[in-house]
Amino acid sequence: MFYREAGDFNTSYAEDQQTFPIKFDRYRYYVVLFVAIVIVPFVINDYWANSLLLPFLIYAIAALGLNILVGYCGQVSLGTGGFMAVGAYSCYKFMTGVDIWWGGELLFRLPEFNIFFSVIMGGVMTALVGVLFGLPSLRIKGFYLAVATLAAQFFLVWLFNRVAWFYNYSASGQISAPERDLFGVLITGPSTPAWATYLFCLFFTVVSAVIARNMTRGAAGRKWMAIRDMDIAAEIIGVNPLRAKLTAFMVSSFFIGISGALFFAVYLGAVEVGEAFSITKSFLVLFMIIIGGLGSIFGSFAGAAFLVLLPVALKVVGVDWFGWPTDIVAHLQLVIVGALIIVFLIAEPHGIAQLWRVAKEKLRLWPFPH
Amino acid sequence: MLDDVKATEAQVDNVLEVNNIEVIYNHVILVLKGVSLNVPKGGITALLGGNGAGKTTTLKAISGLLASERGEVTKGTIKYRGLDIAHADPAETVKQGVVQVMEGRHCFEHLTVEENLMTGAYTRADGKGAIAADLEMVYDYFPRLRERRKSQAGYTSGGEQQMCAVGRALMSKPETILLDEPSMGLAPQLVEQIFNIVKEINEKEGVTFLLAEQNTNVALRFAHYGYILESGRVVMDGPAADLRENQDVKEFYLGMSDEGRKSFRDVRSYRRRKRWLS
Amino acid sequence: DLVFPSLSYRTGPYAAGGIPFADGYADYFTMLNARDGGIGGVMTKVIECETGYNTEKGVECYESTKGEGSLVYQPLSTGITYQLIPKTTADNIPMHTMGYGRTSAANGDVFSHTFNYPANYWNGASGAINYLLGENGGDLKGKKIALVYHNSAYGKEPIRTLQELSKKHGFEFKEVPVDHPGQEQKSQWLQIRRDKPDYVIMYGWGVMNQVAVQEAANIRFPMENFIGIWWSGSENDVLAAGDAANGYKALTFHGVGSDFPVFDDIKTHVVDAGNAAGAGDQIGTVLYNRGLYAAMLAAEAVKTAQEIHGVADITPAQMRDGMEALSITEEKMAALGLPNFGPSFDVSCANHGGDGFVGVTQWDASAKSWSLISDFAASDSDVIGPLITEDSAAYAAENNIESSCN
Amino acid sequence: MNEQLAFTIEVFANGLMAGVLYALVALGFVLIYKASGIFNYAQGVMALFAAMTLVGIQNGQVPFAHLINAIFGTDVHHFGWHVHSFLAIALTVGVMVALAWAVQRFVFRHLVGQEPIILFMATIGLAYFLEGVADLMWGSELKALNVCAAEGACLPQGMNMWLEGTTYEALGYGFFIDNLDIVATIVAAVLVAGLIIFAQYTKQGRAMRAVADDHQAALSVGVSLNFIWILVWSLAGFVALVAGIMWGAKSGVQFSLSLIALKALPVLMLGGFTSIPGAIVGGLIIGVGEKLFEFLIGAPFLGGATENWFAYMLALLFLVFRPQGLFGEKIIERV
Amino acid sequence: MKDTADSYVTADGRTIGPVVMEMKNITLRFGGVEAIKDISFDIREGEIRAIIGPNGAGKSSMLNVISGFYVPQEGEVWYKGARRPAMKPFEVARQGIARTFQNIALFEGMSVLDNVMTGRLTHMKTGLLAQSLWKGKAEEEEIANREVAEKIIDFLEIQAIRKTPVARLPYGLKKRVELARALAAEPSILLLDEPMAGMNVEEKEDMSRFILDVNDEFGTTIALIEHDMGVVMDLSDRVVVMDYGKKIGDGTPDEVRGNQDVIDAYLGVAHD
Ligand SMILES: Nc1ncnc2c1ncn2[C@@H]1O[C@H](COP(=O)(O)OP(=O)(O)OP(=O)(O)O)[C@@H](O)[C@H]1O
Ligand SMILES: Nc1ncnc2c1ncn2[C@@H]1O[C@H](COP(=O)(O)OP(=O)(O)OP(=O)(O)O)[C@@H](O)[C@H]1O
Ligand SMILES: [Mg+2]
Ligand SMILES: [Mg+2]
Repeated sequence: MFYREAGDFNTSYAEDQQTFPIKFDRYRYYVVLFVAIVIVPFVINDYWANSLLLPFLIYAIAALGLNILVGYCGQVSLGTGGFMAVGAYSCYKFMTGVDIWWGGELLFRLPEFNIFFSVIMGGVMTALVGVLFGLPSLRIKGFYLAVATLAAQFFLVWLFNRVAWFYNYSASGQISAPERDLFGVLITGPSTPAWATYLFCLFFTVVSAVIARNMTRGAAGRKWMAIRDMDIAAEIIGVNPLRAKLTAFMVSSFFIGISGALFFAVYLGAVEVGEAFSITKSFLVLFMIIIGGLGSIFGSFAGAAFLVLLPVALKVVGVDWFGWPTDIVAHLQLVIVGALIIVFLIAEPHGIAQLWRVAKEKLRLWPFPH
Repeated sequence: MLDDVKATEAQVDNVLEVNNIEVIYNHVILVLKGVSLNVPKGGITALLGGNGAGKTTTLKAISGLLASERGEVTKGTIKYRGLDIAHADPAETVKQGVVQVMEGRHCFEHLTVEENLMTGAYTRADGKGAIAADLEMVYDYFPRLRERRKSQAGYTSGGEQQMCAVGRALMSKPETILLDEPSMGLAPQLVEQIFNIVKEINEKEGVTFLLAEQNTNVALRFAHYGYILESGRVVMDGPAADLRENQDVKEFYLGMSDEGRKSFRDVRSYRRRKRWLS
Repeated sequence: DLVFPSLSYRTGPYAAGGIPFADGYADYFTMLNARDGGIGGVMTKVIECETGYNTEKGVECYESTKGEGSLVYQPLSTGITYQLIPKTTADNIPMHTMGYGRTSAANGDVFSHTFNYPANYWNGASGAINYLLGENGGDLKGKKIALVYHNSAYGKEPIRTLQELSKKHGFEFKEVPVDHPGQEQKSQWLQIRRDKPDYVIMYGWGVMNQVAVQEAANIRFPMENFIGIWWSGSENDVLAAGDAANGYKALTFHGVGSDFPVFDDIKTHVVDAGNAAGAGDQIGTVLYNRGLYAAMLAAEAVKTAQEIHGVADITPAQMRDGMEALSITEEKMAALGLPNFGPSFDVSCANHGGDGFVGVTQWDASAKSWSLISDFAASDSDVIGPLITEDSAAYAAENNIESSCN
Repeated sequence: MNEQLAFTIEVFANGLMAGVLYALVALGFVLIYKASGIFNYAQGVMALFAAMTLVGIQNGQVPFAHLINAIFGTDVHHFGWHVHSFLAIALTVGVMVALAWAVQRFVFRHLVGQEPIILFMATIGLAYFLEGVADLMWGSELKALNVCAAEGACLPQGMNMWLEGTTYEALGYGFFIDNLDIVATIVAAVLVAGLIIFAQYTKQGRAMRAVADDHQAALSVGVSLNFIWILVWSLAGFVALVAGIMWGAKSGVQFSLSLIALKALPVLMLGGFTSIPGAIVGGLIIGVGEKLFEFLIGAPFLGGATENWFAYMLALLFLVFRPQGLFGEKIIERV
Repeated sequence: MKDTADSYVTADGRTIGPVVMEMKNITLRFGGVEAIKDISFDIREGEIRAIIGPNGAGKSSMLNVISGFYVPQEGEVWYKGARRPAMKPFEVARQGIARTFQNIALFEGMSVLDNVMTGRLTHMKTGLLAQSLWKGKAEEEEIANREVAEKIIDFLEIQAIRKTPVARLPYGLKKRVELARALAAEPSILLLDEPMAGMNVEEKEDMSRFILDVNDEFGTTIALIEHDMGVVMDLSDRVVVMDYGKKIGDGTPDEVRGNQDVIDAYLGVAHD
C-alpha cells in the first residue's frame, strides 16, 4: 500500500477544507518546500539557476495567473505576452524612477523604487491593464474572446516598442535592468549570486501559489468556476458575471505582471518587447496550463516544469549524448514536443494534474484494479 | 393474451444479446458489474431501475457511445445479429440498424428542428421521396414539431426537444431503437402517445425496441419483457405481465401498496426502503 | 582545445540567414584543424548550440557552454547580445558582435568585453549616405531618402545617425517601419510609391527582405536606388524575386564570391573530406563568407593572444587581450588566402569597433551573384563618434561602470 | 484627379486585394471549425508544409535527405529530376489528404467529445509536429517558389501595366495593382463558390454542422465523424496549399509562411468562425480597414506599423456589437 | 375559496399567507413566437403553486420571467407589494428567489459540495484581499456557510456523494443536487422546473417529501412545474394551467381537475 487516506479523519470543517486533507500529501508538500528553501540554495549554480530554475519559477507564476483566468474562470486569453510586457516595463519604470511629463516639461519624478516593490508595482499596473482588456469579455465568449485578447497582445507590444518614454529613450529601444539589491544582496544586474535570484523568485512563486489557492478554494473561486461551467445559470443563482470576470482578469493579470517583471528584471536582465513578449509567449503559457491541467494549482507547476525542462532535456540527450547535428535535434525537438502534447491529451485530456489524481485513485485501490 | 404470446415466441431469436458486460469509466469507476440481456427480435423490452442503476450506461455500451465518455466495456460481449459490436464504431452500429435516442434530449442546437430530423436520415439511401414521406409521418406524430420546424432546436421547449430527438431516431428507419427515457418531460397525454407510437411502429414495421424508462407504470403496460437493474446488476427479469403482478415491483416501482395508490402527501409520514441486494 | 561556441539558429523565422553563417563559421575552424593542426598547434573545437533566435534559448546556450572554456561568443542576434553584454563582462569572456548588436559597444572604455569590429550599424548608415554622396557629386540637398526598417531594436539602430546626417547634408529623411515578420508590406510600399523618395535604405532581416525586394520591384522602384544593410544583402533576399531584383544594392564589410584561395583549402580539407557543416551547399554565399570571416578574425585574435601571452592554449581572458590588440592588414589577409577580403583595421582598448569601413555590393540577377562595386570606404566618424560616446556614457551611468582603459 | 484622393482609392483597392489573401488563409480555419468546432491552430503550419512539399516535389528533393545523410553518412540531396508544376500540385494534394487521414486516425479519433479547448490544444501539438516534420523533410533553408503552367507562363508578379495604362489614360492617374493579387482574387472566388455550395446544399454539409454541435448526438444518428473529419481536413489542406502558393510566391517558402495564420485570425473573428462568406467579407473589411488606417492615421500620426494591432482592434470593435461575428452562427443562450 | 382574503386555511389545515408575488398581464415574444400571452396570476406566502400545461405552453418561460432571465415585452411583476423594476437575474436572486432548471444546469466541473456552496454565494461577503489571506475572516465565513450547506446536504440525503464531481452523477441525483443548491440560498420563493422528471415512483416520493418538508419547515413559498399529475394534484395548494401561452385555468387541484378546457388541452382522459 503506497498511498493511503484510510485512517486519517477530519473532525472539523476547517480541517476538511485545508489544502492537503490527506496527511501523506501534506508531508510530501512540506518536504518539497524544505528542499526548495533550505537545500537548493546551497547547491545551486549559474547554469541551474539561469537555464532551469528561474524560468521554471517565473513561468509557474505566469501559469498560475493564466490558470485562474482560463482554468477557473473559463475565459481563454492569448494576451499573456502583452501582459507580461506591462509587468516588465512598469517594473523598469518604477525601478528607474517614474517621470511624468506634461507639455514638454517634467511635472515630477518618483524616487526609484526598491526592486521588491518595483516587481509588486509591475503586478499592480498589469492588473489595471488586465481589467481594461477584460471588459469585452462580458459580451464576447469562447474562442472569439481568445482571439480578441490578441488585440491586447499586439497593441501593447506595439505601444512599448513605439513610445520611447517606456524605455527611457534608450538608443535601441531595449530595456536593461540596472543593478539593484535587497538587504545588500544584489538581485538584478550581471553579478548577482545565483542563490539570491533563486530565493527572490521562489518567494514570489510560493506566495503566489498560496494566494491563488486561497482564492480558488473560497467564494471567489466558486464564482469563477460557476461562470466557467455555465455562465447563465451562474447569473441566475446570483453571481454578477461582470464582477466575477473582471476580478478574474485582475487577479490573473496581477500574477502575470509579477512574472513579467521577474522575467525581465531578474531572469533576463534585458529585454526587447517584440522578441521577449511576443505572441509565442502567450501560447507557451497557455500550453503550460493545458498540459499541466486546467483549474489546478499543481497543474500550473507541472506544466511549467514540463515545458521548461523538456526542451533542455531533449537537447542534452540529442546533442551532448548522441552528438547529432544541432539542427536535426532542434527539428526532432519540435516533432517530439508536438507528439508528446498530443499523446498527453489522448491519455488524459485534463492534464498532468488529472493523471496524478487518477494515479492516486489507483494507488488507493491498489492492489485491486478498481 | 397477445403480449405473452409475442414474448414467448420472441425467445426464439434474439437480435441483441448482451452477455455479462462490465463497464468502467475513467479507468477506475466500475459501473456495470456483469449485465446480461436478451432483446428478442420485433419485441419491446423494458430496462427498469432507479437512478444510477446503469440503464443509460447499458444502452451506451450497446450503441458504442461509451468511448466518447471515457468509458469502456472491459468484460463480456455484445452481439447484434451474431456479430460482436461491443467495440465497434458507433456509426457502424447505426449502419447495422441500431439507433439510440439519448437521455436528456441531445438535439443539434444550431440546426432547425427540420434539419435535425433530416440528419436523422443521414444513413439512408432510399431516396428523397421516402425520406420526405417519413418527415411527414413524424410531423403527424408530433404536430407541435411542425409548428416549430423552422426554429433552431436550441430555442425550443424541453418537451419539444424530446420529441425532436425521438423523431430524429424514427427518421433513420432503424430496425432496432434504444430509447433512453423517452417520456421524460413530456405532458401526460404525450407520454401515452409516444408509447402508442412505439407500439404502432413495433407492430406495423416490426421494429425492435429496448427502452430504459423510469415511468415503470407505462413502460410495463407496453413492453413485452422487462429487466430490472439495481446498481449495475440485473436483479429481476421476466415477461412484463408477470413483473406487473410482482409484489415488490408493485410497491417500489408502481407505488401501489395493498390498499392501492397512496397520496404523495402521505409518503412523508413513514419511510420505506428495500433493496434486493445489500 | 580552443573552444569556439557557435550560437546558431538553423530553425525558426531566421533560419535561412542563420544556416550559412553557422556553416561558414564551423568550416573555417575545421579547415584550420585539418590544414595546419589547429591554431599555434592547439586544436580548435566548435560547440554549436541552437538558439532559434530566441533570447531564453540563447541564455541557456551561454550558460551551458561557458563552462567549457569558451573563448569568444558570437550570438548573431541583437536580442541575445544585449543579454550577454553584462554576463560576459561578469564572467570575463569576450564577445564579438560583428556588424550587429549594441553599436556603442565600439567604445571599449565602457564595454570592456564586447567587440563589434570591423563595422557596426551606424557605420552602415553613414556608409550608405557616403556612397550616395559619391553618386551625387557630394551633394544630397533636397533629396528624399526613406528608411524601411524592421520595427525592433535592430531596425531602429540607424535612425539617430540618419537624422544627424540628414541635418548635416540637408536631405529629407523618412522612416517606414515594418512589423515582424513583414509578410505583408503593401501599405509601406504604397507610401513609398506616393512619396517617391530618391533612395530607399533598408534595415531588414528574414522574410521581410524578400517581400520588400519583391514589393519594390512591383511598384517599379529603381533597384539601383535601393540599398540594404548587410543583413539585407544575401542571396536569400533577392532570389525569391527573380530577375526583378536585378541591380539591388547592399552594404558589406567583407568580400563576396568564392574566388579566394582559402576556398580551395575549404574544398580540399573540409568539403571533400566530408566534414562540411550543414549541407555544404552554402559555400561562397554572402552569409557563409561572413561566418567564415568571423571565424578568421577570431582565429587571428587567438594568434595575437598567443603572441602576447606566450601560451598556446589561451584562456578567455587572454583571448580578450588578443582581440583588443588585433590588427588586420592587407598582408595578413593575403597570407590567409583572403586578399582584400575585408578592410584592414586595428582594435584598441578604447576602440572596439575598428575603423568602420564599409563597401557596397550589387546583385546581378542573370549571373545570380553579388559583386563588390565600391572599395571599403571610411564612414563619418565625427557624426558617429559623439553618438557612441553619448550612448555608452548613458550605459556606464546606469550600471555605474568606471572606465576600463588607462 | 486629386492626388490624395487617388492614393486613398489605390490604398483601398490594394486593401481589398490583401483582404482576399487573408481570406484564403481564413477559409481553412472556417472549414474545420464549422465541421468539428475545432479551432485549428495548425492551419498556418499546414500552409507552410504544403508549400514546402510542393517545392520539394518540383525540384525532386529527396525527403529527409538531411536526416538520412546525418545518420547513414550518405550524401543524397536530389533525385535530379524536375516535376511539372501541375503534377507536383496534384501530388501535394495527395500528401495533404494523407495528412488529413493521419490526423484523424491518430489524433482526433481519440478525442471525440472533448471540450473545444482540449481539441484546440491538440491542434497546437499538431502544429509543432508538422513544423518539425516539414523541416526534417525538406530542410529549413529558404526556397523560391514558382508555379509555371509552361516555360515562361508562371504566376505573374509585379504591377499590372494594362490597368495602370488605361487608368492613366482615363483619370490622369495610373493605379497600381499586383498581378499576383488579381490571380489570387480569381482563385479565391472559385474556392469560396465551391465551398459554399458544398456546405449549404449537400447532406455532408448538414452533417458537418451537426458534428460541430454535438459529437455524441451526431454519432448516435450514424454520422461517421471519421469520414466527415477526413473530408474536411483534406479540404482545409487543399485551401492551405492554395494559400501557401499565393503567399509563398511573394516571400519564398520558409518558416515565416506559417505566421500568416496570425493575419487570418482577425478576419475569422470578424466574419464569424462558422461562415465561409464571412471569411471573404471579413477579409475585405480587415484588409481595407488596416491599410486605410495605416495610410491615413497610423503612418502620419502614430509612427506607423499599426496594421497588426489595428486589425484586431477593428475586429474586437465589431464583436462588441455582434459577439458571433458578422455571419457567425448565433451563440445560443438558454436554460 | 376566494383569493381576496388576506390569508386563509387550506383543506389540510395549513394557513396560506398573503400574496407575495403577482404577475400582471405578462406577454413575452420571441420574434414571431408568442410564448406567453397576457397572463396574470399570483403566488401566496407559504403555498405550493403548481404551473402545468402541455409542452411548449410557456411554463419554463414564465419561470424565466420571474427569475429575470427573460424580460417580458408587456406586463409587470409585483414582489412583496411593490412593482419590481427591470432587474438583472443576479439581482433577482439576491432578493431571495432561487430555482432549479428543466435541463439540469449544474456546474459540471465542481464537486457536489461546491455546487451546493455556490448556492450560498449570495450570503458571502468577504472581499478578495481577505480571501487571499484566508485565515481569519474568510475562513470563518466559509465555515459558517459550510455548516448551512451541510445541513441541506444531510436533509436531502446526499452526504455520500458530497465530494463526487457532479458530471459523474446519474440524472436523478443531479436533480436532487440542483434542489440542494437552490435550498442552500435559503430563498423566500423557490421555483422548481420539473423536479421529478426522469424519476421512478420511489424517487418521486422522496422528492415530494423534501418539497413538503421544505415548505412547512422553512415556510418557503414554492412554485413548481411538473408533468406528473399525481404529484401535482397531491402536493399543490393551487394550480395554474397554461396552454399555447394562455392561461386556461387557475384554482385548487379539484377545481382544475374538473375544468373542461384543462381536460381537453392537457389531461386528456381524466386522471386519477
Ligand atoms: N461519465 C461518467 N463518468 C463516471 N461515472 C459515470 C459517468 N456516467 C455515469 N456514471 C456513473 O454510472 C452510474 C450509472 O449511471 P447511469 O446514467 O447509467 O444510470 P441511469 O440508470 O441511467 O440513471 P438515471 O435513470 O438517473 O439516468 C452512476 O452511478 C454514475 O455515477
Ligand atoms: N429563447 C427563446 N427563443 C425562441 N423561442 C423560445 C425561447 N424560449 C422558449 N421559446 C418558445 O416558447 C415556447 C414555450 O417554451 P417553454 O420552454 O416555456 O415551454 P414549456 O411550457 O416549458 O414546455 P415544456 O413542458 O416542454 O418544458 C416554446 O414553443 C419555445 O419554442
Ligand atoms: Mg439514464
Ligand atoms: Mg419547460
